[in-house]
Amino acid sequence: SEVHDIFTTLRSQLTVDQEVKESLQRLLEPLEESVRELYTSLQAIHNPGKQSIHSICEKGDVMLLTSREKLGALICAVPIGRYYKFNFMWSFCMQRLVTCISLIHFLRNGTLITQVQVSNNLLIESDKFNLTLEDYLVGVLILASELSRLTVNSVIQGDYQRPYDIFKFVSELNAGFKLLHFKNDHLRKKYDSLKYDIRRIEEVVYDLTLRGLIPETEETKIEETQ
Amino acid sequence: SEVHDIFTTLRSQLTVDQEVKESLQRLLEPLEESVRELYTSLQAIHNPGKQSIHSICEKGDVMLLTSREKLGALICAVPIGRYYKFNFMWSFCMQRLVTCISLIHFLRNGTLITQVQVSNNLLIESDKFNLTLEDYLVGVLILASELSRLTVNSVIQGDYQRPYDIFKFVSELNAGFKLLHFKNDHLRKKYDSLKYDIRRIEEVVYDLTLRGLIPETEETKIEETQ
Amino acid sequence: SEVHDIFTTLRSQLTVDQEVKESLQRLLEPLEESVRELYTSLQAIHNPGKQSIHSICEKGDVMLLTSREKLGALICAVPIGRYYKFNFMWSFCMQRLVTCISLIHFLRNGTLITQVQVSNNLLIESDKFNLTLEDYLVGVLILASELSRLTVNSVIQGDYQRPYDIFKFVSELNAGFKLLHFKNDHLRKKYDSLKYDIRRIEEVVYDLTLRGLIPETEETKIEETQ
Amino acid sequence: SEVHDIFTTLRSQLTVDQEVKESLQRLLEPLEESVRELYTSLQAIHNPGKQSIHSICEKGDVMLLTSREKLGALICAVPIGRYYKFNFMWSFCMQRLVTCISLIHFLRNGTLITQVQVSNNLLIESDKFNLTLEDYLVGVLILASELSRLTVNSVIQGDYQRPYDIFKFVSELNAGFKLLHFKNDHLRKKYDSLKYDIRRIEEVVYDLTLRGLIPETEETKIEETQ
Amino acid sequence: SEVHDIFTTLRSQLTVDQEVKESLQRLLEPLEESVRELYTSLQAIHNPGKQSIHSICEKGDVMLLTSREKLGALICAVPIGRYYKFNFMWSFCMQRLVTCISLIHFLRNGTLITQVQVSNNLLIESDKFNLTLEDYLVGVLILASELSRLTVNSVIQGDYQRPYDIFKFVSELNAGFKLLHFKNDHLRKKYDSLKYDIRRIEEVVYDLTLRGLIPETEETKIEETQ
Amino acid sequence: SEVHDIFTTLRSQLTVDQEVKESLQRLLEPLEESVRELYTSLQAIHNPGKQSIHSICEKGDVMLLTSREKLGALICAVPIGRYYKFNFMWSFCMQRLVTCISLIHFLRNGTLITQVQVSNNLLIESDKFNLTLEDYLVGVLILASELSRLTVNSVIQGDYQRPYDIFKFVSELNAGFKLLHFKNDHLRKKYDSLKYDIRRIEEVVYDLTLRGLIPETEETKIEETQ
Amino acid sequence: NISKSVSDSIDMNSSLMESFRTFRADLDAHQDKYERLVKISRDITIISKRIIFNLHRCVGSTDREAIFEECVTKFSSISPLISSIQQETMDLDPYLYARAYTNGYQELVEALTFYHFLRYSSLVSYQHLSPFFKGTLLIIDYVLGVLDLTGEMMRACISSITAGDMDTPLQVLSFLSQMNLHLQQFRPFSHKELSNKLRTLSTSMLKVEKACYSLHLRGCSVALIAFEDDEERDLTDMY
Amino acid sequence: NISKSVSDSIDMNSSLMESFRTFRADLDAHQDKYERLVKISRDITIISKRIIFNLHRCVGSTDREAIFEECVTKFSSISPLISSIQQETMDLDPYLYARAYTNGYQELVEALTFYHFLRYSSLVSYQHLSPFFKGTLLIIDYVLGVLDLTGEMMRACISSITAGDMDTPLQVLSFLSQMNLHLQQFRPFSHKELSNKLRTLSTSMLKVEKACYSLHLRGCSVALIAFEDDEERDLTDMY
Ligand SMILES: [Mn+2]
Ligand SMILES: [Mn+2]
Repeated sequence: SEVHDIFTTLRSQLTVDQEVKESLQRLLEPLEESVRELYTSLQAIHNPGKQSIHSICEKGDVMLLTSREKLGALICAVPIGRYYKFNFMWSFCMQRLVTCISLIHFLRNGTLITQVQVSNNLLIESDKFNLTLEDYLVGVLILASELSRLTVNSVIQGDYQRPYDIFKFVSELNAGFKLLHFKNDHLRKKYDSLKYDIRRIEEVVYDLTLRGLIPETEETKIEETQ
Repeated sequence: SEVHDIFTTLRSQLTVDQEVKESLQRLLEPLEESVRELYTSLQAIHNPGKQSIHSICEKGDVMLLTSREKLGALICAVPIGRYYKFNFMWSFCMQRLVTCISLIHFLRNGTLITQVQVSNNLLIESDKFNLTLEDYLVGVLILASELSRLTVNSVIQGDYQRPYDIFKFVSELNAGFKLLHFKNDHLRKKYDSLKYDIRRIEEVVYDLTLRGLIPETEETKIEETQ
Repeated sequence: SEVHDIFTTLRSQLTVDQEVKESLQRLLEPLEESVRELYTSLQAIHNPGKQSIHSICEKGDVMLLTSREKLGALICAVPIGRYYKFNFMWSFCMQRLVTCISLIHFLRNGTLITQVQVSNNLLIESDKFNLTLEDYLVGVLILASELSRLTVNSVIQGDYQRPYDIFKFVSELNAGFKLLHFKNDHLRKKYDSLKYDIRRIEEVVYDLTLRGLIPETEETKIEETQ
Repeated sequence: SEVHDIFTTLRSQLTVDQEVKESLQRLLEPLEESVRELYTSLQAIHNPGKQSIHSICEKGDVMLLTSREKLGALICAVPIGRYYKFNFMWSFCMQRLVTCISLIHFLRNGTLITQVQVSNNLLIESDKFNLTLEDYLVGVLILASELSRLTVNSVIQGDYQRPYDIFKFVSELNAGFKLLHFKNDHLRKKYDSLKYDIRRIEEVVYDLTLRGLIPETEETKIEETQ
Repeated sequence: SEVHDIFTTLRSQLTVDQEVKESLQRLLEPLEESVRELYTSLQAIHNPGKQSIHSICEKGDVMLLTSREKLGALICAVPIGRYYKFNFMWSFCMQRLVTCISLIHFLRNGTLITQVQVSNNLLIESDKFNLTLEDYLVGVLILASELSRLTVNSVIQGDYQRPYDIFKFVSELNAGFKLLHFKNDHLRKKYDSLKYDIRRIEEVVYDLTLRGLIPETEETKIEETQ
Repeated sequence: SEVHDIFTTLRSQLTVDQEVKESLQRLLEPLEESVRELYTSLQAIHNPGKQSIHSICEKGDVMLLTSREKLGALICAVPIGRYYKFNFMWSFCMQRLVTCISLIHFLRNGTLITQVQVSNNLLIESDKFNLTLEDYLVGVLILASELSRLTVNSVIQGDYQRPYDIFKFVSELNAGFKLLHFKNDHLRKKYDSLKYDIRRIEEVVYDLTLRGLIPETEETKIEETQ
Repeated sequence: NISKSVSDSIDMNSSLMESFRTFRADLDAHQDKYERLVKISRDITIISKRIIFNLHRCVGSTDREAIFEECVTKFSSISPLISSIQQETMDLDPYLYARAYTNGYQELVEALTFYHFLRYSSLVSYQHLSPFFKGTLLIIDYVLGVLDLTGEMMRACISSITAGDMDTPLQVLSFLSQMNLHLQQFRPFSHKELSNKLRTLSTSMLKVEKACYSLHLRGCSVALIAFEDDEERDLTDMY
Repeated sequence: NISKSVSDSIDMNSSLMESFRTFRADLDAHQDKYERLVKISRDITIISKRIIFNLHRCVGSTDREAIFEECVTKFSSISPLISSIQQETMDLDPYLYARAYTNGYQELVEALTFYHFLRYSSLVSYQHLSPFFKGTLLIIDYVLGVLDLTGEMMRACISSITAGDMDTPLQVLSFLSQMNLHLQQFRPFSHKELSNKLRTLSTSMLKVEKACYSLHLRGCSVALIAFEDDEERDLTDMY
């Protein structure tokens, strides 16, 4: 019947859609695996033992090679013009990548890596695949959370300079985020956590200041931040 | 500072995004209003009073003019290549439109309107805006629900032919849907309701058959359906 | 460290477990597909058109060949002694199979197929894989539901004998289920639906009796049931 | 009738199943009672008053005798080959036992007890009954939670060494868990709590370090952990 | 300590409560079993086969002996003055008993058994245990539901008198219930369903009247039933 | 028809309400924007850099001009006598305004601004619009929270006087709040957090006292602040 | 001890403490008034519910007037309660305490409109009800009460068929379908209670349709009887 | 019309109708009593809540006795309410209406035990409270009230630190940990409200532990000062 014909056509359409989704899923899994390993290896900064922060970053660079490759395979498979139909699938993964890359960047340079730099680092061609603004921002907020924890662990390891550096950096981040105006959404909720992170960092800096554990050249440095 | 510059750039990006979304929202509201009115006016089929089904459909045609116009304005505002970023916003609206258009079509022709015909009816240019397969299917499932209710109301109005027509049509729809294979998602849940709709229609046809309220040429017609 | 060694061991254990589960999942999918097709094709009894019930059953037999084969592959992969660790995965599938097989059996013989007969039909070797009692019973309850719907559709198709046969059969089923005593669980909930199914069948038989639409030899037949 | 006979057979089968389950339930209750008492008595570590940790552990040993005996009775009653049909019943109980046994072990030796050691401690013969990997891991995660609370309470009691020991131990645990890769399930959710536990422990160690409340030989000890 | 004493006392009191509850639960189970059997055996009225309604009632009487005995044991165990602490446990059971006893009574006498008569029948001593008004009323509403089904089955069995008797009886019941004011509770919900039961009965009576299947001495008989 | 007239009237009335609400919403958004900017600019007290507290307050005054103007527009649009129908919409906004105004007031005068003073500051005409007591109190509680954070940051900036002033001020606030009886609502929850805020402040003061970092003329200064 | 000395130095008679004492008085007065209104509302609810049950006795009854008179008496017993609410809320923003007595008012609207529907076969408007409430009735409470009314209409429809009343069902169907069409257009107003009750209205609507359907089919059995042609009789007197 | 004739033939004075009239009276009386009890319970709740807020003023106050006396007066104002409950439920199974006033009673137990704890530093037992309730207090309401008390103890603990009271926190810690150990053993009793409150107790416990932890560390800062050795001073007078 006529109805039968209509549905036969629809069936083939539906099958194509589902196959695209499944193939993307299959390509996503190794990417997730590699990002998880990268993230885990960077966690060593909180309890570095005999490793230096420097060597942890270098190890991260090596692991990024794999992630970049797996991401490349995924990007190839995304159908043109339908990026936003599927991007919820790898959103979590992209956020984590932003966190890892911006963490390494901060530990080396003490600055914030830009959205474009992250895209370049990941070799993302922007016409069919892109790092969304939301994922970049969420990734940066998770970075702030990691750094908040790092202040505590730095003090445990006897490093009194890093908390001040982080204080300066996250204060700037906080000021930056205040320029943005989020509607009530996922991002806003994440952003609320920044307030707690910054208070925690302030408390650590307070403890150090009160005890005079200010690194020698600190006076000048604080001056500059402001 | 450097961070400040990065965020100033991000702010303008974010603002653009939010403005697009808000302008779409503003264009969506009159569309929703017109679709709600269209839908409500078609509801009169269940209790037509002195109106004929024919005149209800004609009234529907007139109201569709407005919906088509409002939809046109919305389509113009959707940024190219980002259709899937926003389509969740008007998904509900498109489903309702499919239901209304396919209901009018069925009442006039007794057949199922195709996805392409609905698109044409709505003057949708497929390169930047399209009627998704999911929305088309959900709209058709809601049509089946409306028709199921209509069998009962037809009998109240003394029309014994329409239930048989609906029985034939929804049986074919049911067979059609069985050709598709849904993963566990929103569509599958909607599809489950079709089972109840069809049982309800069967009961009405049963009641009519039992009481010999078969329309004259029915014997032949049922024959043909199968 | 010591803890590290412990977790390395645990990791390999966990990996093995997850691989077993994934391989079972991969084998389950084609089984589910084939059972869905079998079930859909049997649905034709409600609206057979020019097909005879006889030919629908024969078509079912053919499709069962595939299901049996897919199930065989799954059975091979279940690790010995851990059947109950995974059986929740294919429970739904087994119930559907019971419904299909017992439906074909009823349509041909008018009797209930036993749990053992279903197992044999499916070539299940009982030492490592079995058809659980719960799945058999749930499958039979779904059969009653299908038959309840079939009474209505039989009358539509002008067959007044089948409703009486089903009435007799489901009454016996109901008496049988009353011998069992379910604790408050999934099965009990399904069993509650039997009450509605039987009432529906009674209503149809009432309608036929009231109108004297009793098949000729019915008097005797009803006598026998009791 | 034939159907009657089938159900009579099923009834006896069902009755056997239910009796097994009920007898297991009856044997489980005293086990649960004894585990609850054991767990409560170990809770005294958080506010030991005049008791020493040593004596709390010894009291735990005595109470374990009862648990072991009750568990033995349960194990005897589990039907061979159907362990996984029932193990959801005592899963919670086994997790608690793992927590208690591993807590005593840690307080005495400062190390992690292995899954095999716990099984041996509980006299579990692995052919028909076993401590599942999931239960062992959940039990260990609850241990981490208890230890996290213990760091705070140790400080209240003026014991500044224990927090460092716990810090070292839970850091290793955390590294261990990172070797595992959980799918989205119950375990993953529990595992998320470990992040909070470890942050809490870090904060305590931070407070102590900052105030110079480092136990004498601590410098060396921290060195070794890493 | 004082706190210790207070809580030890409390715990022993609550434990006593718990034990009372458990012992009541143990006594309740055989009662439930016997009531279920009684109820199931009375279900035979819907499909009596060669049994007479008379003999079904007599069989019911015999089964009631067991229920009465089991209830007696339960009553003995209920602590004086705390009936309402536990009565939610046997509420369902009492409702079913009311249904069974009032069904037998109606089948024999065509009248409604009173709350006091049910209590006497069950040998309930009102000082420590009683049949609550709610349970009596719910039981009677379930009776109406059973009778509604019985009208349909009476016609199937060729008994055209019983539907009239039931209609007369349930109409009077309905008039009684209309006098009551309910809260939005379980009772109200059950009462709402009475409307549907009576409508079904009335439809059957209407069908019979329409077909002239009124028993000859109808006017007189209705008179007699009252 | 009558029903038609009734509902047409109702609908137009409700539509008017809806339109009022929407127009209020439109006027609220710029107010919220300006309050957010005001609040953000005052946040600079925590990390003032080269700005003086004095200049931050002055900047706040300027920004308040905008808020006052936006609020004025909103007030004009609120229908007389229906303030409490809509006030949930700007409740959050009013609380923030109270916090900002009372913060500036405290920083300048060291005292609590009264509810009437805030109303005057905001040019609220009390007949159709008012600052509710709840919003005033919540705003003041958020002030306490800000001040708690400010004590920590004051120390970081080497200002040891402010913590004492804040402690004195919040202690008095706390004594005031202790006089009130709350329901279990939002206000109560906020009030509970006051305990933690004041404890943190007290800890800072304690830390300073312990280290002899009491500003010389402390006794006198506290006197003066009041 | 600095904490001690600070807390001791607090002047319990400062203007700050004075204003907090005023706050306490205000908060307490507000809470007390709210409690009093809740109690009145509960009283109104219980009387209204009983009136509704009484009104259902009208269906199929020969003595409707007596029941109506009884209801009128009960309605007048509610009047003083409304006066109390009016006095408590006089000169206040009507929305300030509306939440305290919305339940009672909705139930009362339901009772009043149900009474009116059964007695005069029409829907009483907000304007007509308002005086009974001495001007304290909010439109939203009227709408919510009318939505509850549809549930009672549905119940009355089902009962009336049994009671041999063939007009009420179709009257209810016509009323409900009009109300449904109008009320469903209220949907865009985001109001949780309203949305819930609109969903219930849809269900009631379907129940009434089903009832009218079988009522219609029963009439059509005439055709069937003719078709069966073994039981021909004059059925005109059956109606 | 058979329906009509059957419904007309119903004897409204039959014994069946008579017994339903009795049922109506019984159901109405039950409902009315329940409503009266709910109202009394709400009154008790509001007074008790206010007493609890007053009691928190004791923390760090120099005039505890005055506050206690005020509370005693308020408690005696509750006494007549309890008498009303006692009269309403006299000679009845105490569990029949318990649900109507459980909220009020729990709040009152919370207020009474909190008063007792602050004044006499001890927990008042069920046996000691019972007379105040004229024998109408159920054990479960006592337990639930005491569980609420732990929340107030936690609040008092946090405040007392700020107020420079160094003893109360440790006293609360000791009380709470004893109560926690005992109460957590109640878990197996399946009682939803009880389980919820036990979960809250765990949270309160952790908060008190955290508070005592920082109180302890502040004492230990002495060590830090020594360690820093540039600020050696006699700190004994700081306590
Ligand atoms: Mn109602
Ligand atoms: Mn409380």
